[in-house]
Amino acid sequence: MKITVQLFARARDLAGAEHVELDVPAPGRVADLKRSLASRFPQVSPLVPSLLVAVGTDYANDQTQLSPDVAVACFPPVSGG
Amino acid sequence: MKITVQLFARARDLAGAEHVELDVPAPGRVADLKRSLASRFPQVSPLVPSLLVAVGTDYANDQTQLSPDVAVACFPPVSGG
Amino acid sequence: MIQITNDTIDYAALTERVRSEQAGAVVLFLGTVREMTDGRKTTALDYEAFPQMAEAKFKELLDEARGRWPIVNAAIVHRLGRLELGDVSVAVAVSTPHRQQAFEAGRHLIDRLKEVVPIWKKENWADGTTEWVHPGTANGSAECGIRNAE
Amino acid sequence: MIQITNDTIDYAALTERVRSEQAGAVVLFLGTVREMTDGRKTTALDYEAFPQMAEAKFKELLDEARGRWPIVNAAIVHRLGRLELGDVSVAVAVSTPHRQQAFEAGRHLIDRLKEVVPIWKKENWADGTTEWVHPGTANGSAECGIRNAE
Repeated sequence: MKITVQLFARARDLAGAEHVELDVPAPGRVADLKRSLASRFPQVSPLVPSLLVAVGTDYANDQTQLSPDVAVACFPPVSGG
Repeated sequence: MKITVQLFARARDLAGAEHVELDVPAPGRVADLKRSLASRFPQVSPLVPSLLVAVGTDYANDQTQLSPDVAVACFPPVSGG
Repeated sequence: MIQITNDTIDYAALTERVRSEQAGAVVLFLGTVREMTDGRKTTALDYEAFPQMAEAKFKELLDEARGRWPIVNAAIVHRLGRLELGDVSVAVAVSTPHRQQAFEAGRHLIDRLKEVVPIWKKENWADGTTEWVHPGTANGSAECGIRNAE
Repeated sequence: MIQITNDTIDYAALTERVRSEQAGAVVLFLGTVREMTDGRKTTALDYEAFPQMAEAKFKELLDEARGRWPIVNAAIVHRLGRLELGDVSVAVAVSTPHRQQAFEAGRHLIDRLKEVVPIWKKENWADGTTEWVHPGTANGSAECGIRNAE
């Protein structure tokens, strides 16, 4: 299935795009999405171990199930404040 | 010796005066001053165990030596803030 | 900066004074006049000070804090006189490189202020009675130590 | 009150909003852009957010804090965009009956904000280089977790 992912901060800069469409084998989980991101954008792969993934506005973990209709965002550790 | 003492807050209200002149046997200490205050103003005596005494702008203790030329102040526990 | 005043405390001006490009954090503490305490209603507080000694103690507290934390700027202002509900009685502002330092220094300053600075408040209860707050004394206001303008 | 804004943070207005006759204490925390960090000089920070999620997380943090402390009022404002030295990047204000609660709640809110709210800053170093701050990542900005606007 195709998942559109919004990227932020250095993840976006390294990928060179704010939105990327990734192919994830259905039924896909967040772990699959990370693998797909790293293989599609090798320059992002050093960030992947620390990458945070949100489904909607909640943090997801590697086991979180994905579906094509959810909003997914990927970003490195936060540094607000 | 005569010591002029400035009183604050409830100590002043109970004594009915902001400045009181106390007789303290020379060489007098703060403990002597407290006794003199309690005997001159019995209505203040319940406060005496918790009374704070300052010589100049520093806290004194019962053993602090007094002389007629120092500024002495007596007051109950503070409650600013 | 240290000030004892009868006027409204301009805590925004105070905060602007302590802000600095050398600091990443500012903590401002305000003590304000609270209406209810243990079910009793206050209408106003009267604050008085031994001003010379209070200023000297404020200076000592700031020196003490500067010895413990890397304070960039710090300021204390305390108001005296009649304060109505919600009024600001005291403002403590401190700036430091990092936030933990600012929280710790700010809290230390207000905690110590309440222990050693010769300032007193008098309750004006809604029932018409008045009462000096003298923590630890025997006549019923012992529990006042954590009351009112905090 | 929660706000994410590109404008200067009016922290005095924020503080007025949280002040209350039910509170004896107000704690305001400001994060400000610090010039020097470990001997390196910053000229500006760029902040960006995932706004919808950031607002949701701010709400969660306030709810969490209200569950732990008797908060009368609380507010968080975070600024985005280009911030110059000394600018306020974040303001957290909280009012509570007693001061210990306000210090603890304020500190908790800013600590948690820095852990979970999707906002990021990018260093604009004086040497002309730029660098996203992503605590714990491998490429040299791992140590940035306690840097800059604290």
